[in-house]
Amino acid sequence: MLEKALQGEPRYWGWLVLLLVGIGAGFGAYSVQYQQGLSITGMSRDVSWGFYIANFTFLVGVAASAVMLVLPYYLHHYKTFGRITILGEFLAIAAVTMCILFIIADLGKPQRVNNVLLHPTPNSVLFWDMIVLNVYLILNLVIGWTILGAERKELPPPKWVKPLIYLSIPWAVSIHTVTAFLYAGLPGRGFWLTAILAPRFLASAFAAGPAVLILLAMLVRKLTKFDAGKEAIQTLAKIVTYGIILHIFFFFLEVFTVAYSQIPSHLTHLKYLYFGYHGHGGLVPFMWTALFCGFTAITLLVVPQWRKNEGLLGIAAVLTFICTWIDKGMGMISGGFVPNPLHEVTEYAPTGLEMLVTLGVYCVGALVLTVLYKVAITVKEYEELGGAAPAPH
Amino acid sequence: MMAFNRRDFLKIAGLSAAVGLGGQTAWELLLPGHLDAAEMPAASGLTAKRWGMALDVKKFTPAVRQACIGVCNQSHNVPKIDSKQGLKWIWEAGYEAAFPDLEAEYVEDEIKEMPFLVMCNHCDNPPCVRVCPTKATFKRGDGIVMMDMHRCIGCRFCMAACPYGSRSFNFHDPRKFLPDPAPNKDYPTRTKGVVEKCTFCTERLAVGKLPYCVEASQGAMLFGDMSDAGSAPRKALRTRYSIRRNAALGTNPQVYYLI
Amino acid sequence: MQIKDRPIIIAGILIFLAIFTFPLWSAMGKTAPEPKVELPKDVKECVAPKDYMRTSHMQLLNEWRDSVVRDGNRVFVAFNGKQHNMSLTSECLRCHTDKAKFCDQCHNYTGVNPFCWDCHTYPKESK
Amino acid sequence: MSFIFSIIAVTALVGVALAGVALDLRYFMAVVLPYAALATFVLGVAYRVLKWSSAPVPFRIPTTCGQAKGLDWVKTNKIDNPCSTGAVLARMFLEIFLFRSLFRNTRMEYREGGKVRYGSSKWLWLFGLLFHWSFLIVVLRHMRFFFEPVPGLIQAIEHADTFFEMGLPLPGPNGLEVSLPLLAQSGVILLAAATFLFLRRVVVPQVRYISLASDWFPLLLIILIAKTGIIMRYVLKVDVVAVKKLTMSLATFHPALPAEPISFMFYVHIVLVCTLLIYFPFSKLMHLGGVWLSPTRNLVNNSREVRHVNPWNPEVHFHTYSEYEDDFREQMIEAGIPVEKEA
Amino acid sequence: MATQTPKPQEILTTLGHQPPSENWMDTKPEFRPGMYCHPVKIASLEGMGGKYAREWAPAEPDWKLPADWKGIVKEGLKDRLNRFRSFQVFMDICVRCGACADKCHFFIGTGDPKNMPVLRAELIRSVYRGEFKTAGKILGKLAGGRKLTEEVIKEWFYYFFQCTECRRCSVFCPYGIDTAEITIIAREIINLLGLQIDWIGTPVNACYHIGNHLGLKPHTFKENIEYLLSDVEENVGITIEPTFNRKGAEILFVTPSGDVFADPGIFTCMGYLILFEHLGLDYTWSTYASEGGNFGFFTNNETMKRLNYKMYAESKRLGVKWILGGECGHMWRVVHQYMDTMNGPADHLEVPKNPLTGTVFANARSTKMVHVTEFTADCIKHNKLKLDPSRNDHYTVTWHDSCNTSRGMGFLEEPRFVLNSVCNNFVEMPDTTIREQTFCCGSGSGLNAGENMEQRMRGGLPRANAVRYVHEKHGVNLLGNICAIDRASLKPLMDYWVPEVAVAGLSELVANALIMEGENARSTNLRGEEINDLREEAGLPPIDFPDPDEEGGGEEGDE
Repeated sequence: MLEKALQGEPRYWGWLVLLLVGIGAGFGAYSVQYQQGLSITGMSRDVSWGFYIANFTFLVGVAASAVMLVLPYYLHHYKTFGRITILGEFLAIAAVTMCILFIIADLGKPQRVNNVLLHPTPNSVLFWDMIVLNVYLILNLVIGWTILGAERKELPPPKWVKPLIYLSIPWAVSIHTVTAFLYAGLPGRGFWLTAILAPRFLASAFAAGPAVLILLAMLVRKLTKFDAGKEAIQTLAKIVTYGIILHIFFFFLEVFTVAYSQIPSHLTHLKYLYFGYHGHGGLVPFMWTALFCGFTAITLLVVPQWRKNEGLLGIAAVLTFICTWIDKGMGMISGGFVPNPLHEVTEYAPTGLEMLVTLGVYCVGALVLTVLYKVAITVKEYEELGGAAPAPH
Repeated sequence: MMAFNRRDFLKIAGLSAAVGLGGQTAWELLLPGHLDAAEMPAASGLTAKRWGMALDVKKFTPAVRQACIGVCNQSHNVPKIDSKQGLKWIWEAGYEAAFPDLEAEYVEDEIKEMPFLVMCNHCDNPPCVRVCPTKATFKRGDGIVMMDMHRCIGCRFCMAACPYGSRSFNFHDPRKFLPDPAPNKDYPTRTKGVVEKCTFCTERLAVGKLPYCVEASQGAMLFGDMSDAGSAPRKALRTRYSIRRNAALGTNPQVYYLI
Repeated sequence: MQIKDRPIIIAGILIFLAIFTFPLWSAMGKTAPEPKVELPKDVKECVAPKDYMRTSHMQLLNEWRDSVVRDGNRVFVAFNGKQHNMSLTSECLRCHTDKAKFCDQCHNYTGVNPFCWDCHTYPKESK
Repeated sequence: MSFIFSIIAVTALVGVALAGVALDLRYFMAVVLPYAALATFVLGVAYRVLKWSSAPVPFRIPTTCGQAKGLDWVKTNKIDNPCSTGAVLARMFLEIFLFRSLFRNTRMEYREGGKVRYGSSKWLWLFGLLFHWSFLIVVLRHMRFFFEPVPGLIQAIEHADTFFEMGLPLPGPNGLEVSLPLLAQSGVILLAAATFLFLRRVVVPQVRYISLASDWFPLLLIILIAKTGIIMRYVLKVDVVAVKKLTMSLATFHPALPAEPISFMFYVHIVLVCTLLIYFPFSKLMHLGGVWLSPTRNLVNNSREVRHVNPWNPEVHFHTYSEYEDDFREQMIEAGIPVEKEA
Repeated sequence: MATQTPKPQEILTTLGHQPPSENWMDTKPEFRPGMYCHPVKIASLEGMGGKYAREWAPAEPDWKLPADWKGIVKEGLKDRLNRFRSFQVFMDICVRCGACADKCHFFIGTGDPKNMPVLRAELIRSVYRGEFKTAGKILGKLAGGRKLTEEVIKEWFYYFFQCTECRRCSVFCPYGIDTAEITIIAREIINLLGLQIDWIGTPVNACYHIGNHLGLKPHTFKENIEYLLSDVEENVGITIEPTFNRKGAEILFVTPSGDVFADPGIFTCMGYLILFEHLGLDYTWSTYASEGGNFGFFTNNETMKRLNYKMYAESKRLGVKWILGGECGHMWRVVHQYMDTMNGPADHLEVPKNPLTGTVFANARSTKMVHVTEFTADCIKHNKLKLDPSRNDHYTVTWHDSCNTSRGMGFLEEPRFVLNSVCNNFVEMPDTTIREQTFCCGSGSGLNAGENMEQRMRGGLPRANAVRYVHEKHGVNLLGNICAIDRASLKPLMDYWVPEVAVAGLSELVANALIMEGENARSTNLRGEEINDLREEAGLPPIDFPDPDEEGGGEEGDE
């Protein structure tokens, strides 16, 4: 089926070339990093994880969100999602691919990455994260590809995928839970040391992922003959509504616990993020922007007339994306490291090269997504429309 | 001992006899089997059940502190990088930074003003070891939390886990910041991309010597087996009040500060 | 019968021949210099028999590396009962004093690039 | 039967090599045989291709796998239906280096109710590609044994191929230690891909049915070559310097066995490699040369535009119009069809 | 004979693709009625100067081979190895990867492992090894070699007349090994022994002596066309008077003779006539070169050349400027890949130029022969045709790419462009069954005889299966194509597997949609079927056509 990705209009090829340019730039920046070490990043002794891990964390959420399509469709036989489940699964593949690339980009010694397998260490959450992410990638690849292949042949999918699909549902939850455990189990990092971190991650994931899917579905409808359908998009919108509300709600649970208890090692991080701490407040405007976007999105989404207006829905989806991306992509990691356990403040901002590497990884993800969507949509288009070229008139 | 033993030799000898190989050929094949070698710790090495340290804070003068830091950096080829990407094995920290959980508005002036020498606490329950995905950092039988630089993949999970900021990452190639040749040619430098930290000078203990800093501290640092009630640190701790850094986290640090 | 593409095919065959015999004719007439390994003058025996060291020294060093760092072993009791300090820089280089005249000779000859020296230091090289 | 025969044949080869070591035929195995093998290989391949080239291509018969060049406004598939020499080169490149045709592969499924379905099936393409490319890289890496100093390109390939560190000594078979700090990925991929191709032949009934000894034998031979190579690199170490002294003596035509002993495994390896080289020109492995000469792939599809000449265009009898008119003149006139000669 | 053909369900339930346990060299073909063609008639073989003409029957044990048959075959093989590089290379380089195995329609339809292209080639390759190669001579079966025996010849006859030279396997082969090429040569070799099938031998003889495969003599040929024209007059209201053997015409038109003879080809032929009339083309038919097809292609390349000769010869005699060719598959493979080489250069002709649009067909610069579909496409592109595609609204059309024009030419977009211009409902079959991956009708390369009906229905199974898929999914009821053999063979194939689907040539659909000056109400199509009946069947509302008895026809019916 991959050959479908090799046929396309100039617009399609142009987009691929653009992505390849981005990938090239990212690769170039990474070569510099490979030569110079992570010194080219904005990371430091005190903020030892930065943009790469932040984006990794965000994308794990996007990947996990595929379950929001898989679960209603396969567990509750919600037929409306039948047409777009594959879009969710393929988005997950692209997202996990980016996750893995971000981890590799973040390693000081990528050439030793085999060591994680050669010296398996069950007491390390990172070891489990490696396992859940790779298995999730394989699960989605196998399930998505097999079901699409069966659809293309108009045959029922083979029986063995059923158990894999059921497995993929808790597995999606597991990837984000285990990723939250990377942070939530560390002594001395008060910002992360909270049981609600995993639920928070999941809530923001179920807001961000479906929001991305809504935007992708709208884009696909615009660019191709494949229409996800109004109902499917509206159901996604409802999921986003609940997701973003829960995201904000969980955030306030955290705020209450920290602010009411007034324990400094927990409180100072929030202070730093939202008001600045010891004169450092680089993230303050972003964090308020995120909150503003979150509230605006909620407003747009809870009012049914507004939600049903696809223009406003699109805006709400974008706002949701911005809100959750700032939350995880900027606040979550830096917020945990600043201030450090010694209550010293070292601020973090990504460097240009770091952002270029990040761009490259996003371009790889977009390339994977484009190729997979191209395949899926070509198959769907044929299935629904017969695939004949349009009349020349 | 995994590589060299006689049983393997015999197994291979039998195998090669079976395929009709003799003489020279068998010799070539079986060379590893002929290495009837053994590995062991040096007899002169210092041993303990759990190494630990007590710092008599008031004995430190600025010169002593600098001597301790200096000898450590020099002997371990720790490069001096003046940026937030620098490396620290042992360094000075103020009271509030060293003991943030013991925050008190009013404490003894001398304590409040004094810089403390801080380093890896060689915790009995080290979070850094718990999180390492490759066992590159591990706890030895004698309690020392050790780094295997050959195995570290540079994920920096340990840095996030350490509540003391004791770990440093080689953002740069350290040799760029060291004289050539390195100050101590008998001690390796590191490469860019691995994490490092204080090792309680395992290389010194192995040959019967105390850690460099202890030697340079002119008695201000007491080093010994914490499981031995007669050891120097234990004796001091019995008679003196001591504090530990962030002990509430349950890491059970093995570096005590005598107040 | 005139076959039009024959010259192209013959050219192709010649290219094929040229590529596959390249090692032969590029070295034609020359004799390749063999590595000149400078052996210690006063010491006759290494930590393991010579033939073993020739084939498997990297394995021994790997073993040493893990044994020292992870198990705290420092002493190697060799096949001949002699004890050695398990250290590349302070033991191996004690006899093989010049990396360039010992290690590099064969490593360069066989195109091997071990990364020992990324961290471990060595006395001044003779260039 | 052909399968068992092939297993016996490769096993016998190993036996021969071991016997050679035992009987001290090292000079023969490490000097005479390699020269003979290389000569057989290069001359054999050249001869076979030359022989093919002596047969003409009477007609221009490319398999067209896409839209031909036609009306200006019709989009041409220049590569799958090449309209110029450049396009043919592109097609050949994709075919030879990326296995374009195998990329199209599908798998037929026959389901109840007479449903015939075609699914995507790229495994053969993927593993075929991995097999050939890793084989090429392995061969290029071995060039370090034939040049002194080792050329930068070869070193660069080696460097890239051993990017990943192996990181630890693994306990190997028989308690032998398996270790080398640097893992050469191409060797492992080669073995894995060859094993896949082998298992595919065993497992897929249709492929098993068509397999001959000449299919099993080279595959087993290559698997064994890869295995002996991997064993020498990671398990039973070989004195690489001695090996290079030997290979350089061959390359410089001053053949001599080195003074240092070389493990028997090396002799097994080299006997197997030489067998492969000798076997090559007489076997299906000649697809290496044939793929360049396949007339369905290497011709431009422009026979309506440019006349293709058949050097043996046969002289034949034609039934001419005048003969035809002679046969039917009356009826033609009657039917009002113009004729050349009125009755 | 058709009575012997098993029911579709019988074929479907017994079909399997697992190879037997015994070695393929130990199995023999079973000459079961319905699965092979009759031997050539003595007169037909001798008419072309063929040797060893005799009475024989494939099912009989004794095939009465000539005394030195072994020498003839070996010599024939050797000769062709020297003359065809393709043959030599294809004999040597197959690695038996099996990529081709399930690509052959005969393998899919019969499950017979020797219908896997790789094994079909091995049938001859094994003899090549066993008789010409040292290893094969010594090791025999172990080296994949075997000796030439009568059984081998029978096997060749059975399997090389169970290959339609469709080249589908070649598309998937990593070395482009083309079983069609191997079959062509194998057939040449078995022909040397007088072994030929009648469905090929007799048309060849007729074509050579009379002018076309069907043996239509000049006056009959003309009468046939005139008969079609009377139908056109009735259904379209247009009178057409074409010319025959006219000197000085600008264009010579050549089409397969099937088009003037049998349903549904005749409707395609009407289509040409209407189209040319509408355009006012200065063209002529020829009764001498009255055959576009070339069954010589299915015998040997010398015969192919002898039959093909007439096109250029006649164009020269009549002094035309260029040749226009009708819709046909193998005719176009011969025209495209062989004609110029065999009988060219055609210097007496000019580079074809569409007199209406001025388009110069540069792609036919040397052959000087243009496909009617590219010609039509050019006319449509330049708005020279007034078309009403809604006239074909009762059809949901799918497109069958003919093997020869697809894989031996690359003629894929032109017919689709035309089709999209003349009908509104066009649905593609699955992409693994169209374009370069198209499936054969199962009856190509001279195998569309009557006695081998089971073989044909089995071979056509994959094509029919794809049609059934779009029929069931999208309600397809018409299978379009540009091949005379397709028109002749897809009809029984559809009747057998998907009876709801009719078959039509492209030009028929063009003529149906063509708005002509002076035409009638067009309430019937070229087949004389009432449009409103067809629309009712397709679930469409009827059109209010003016009463045909009243005057003032020729206006278009509006909804």
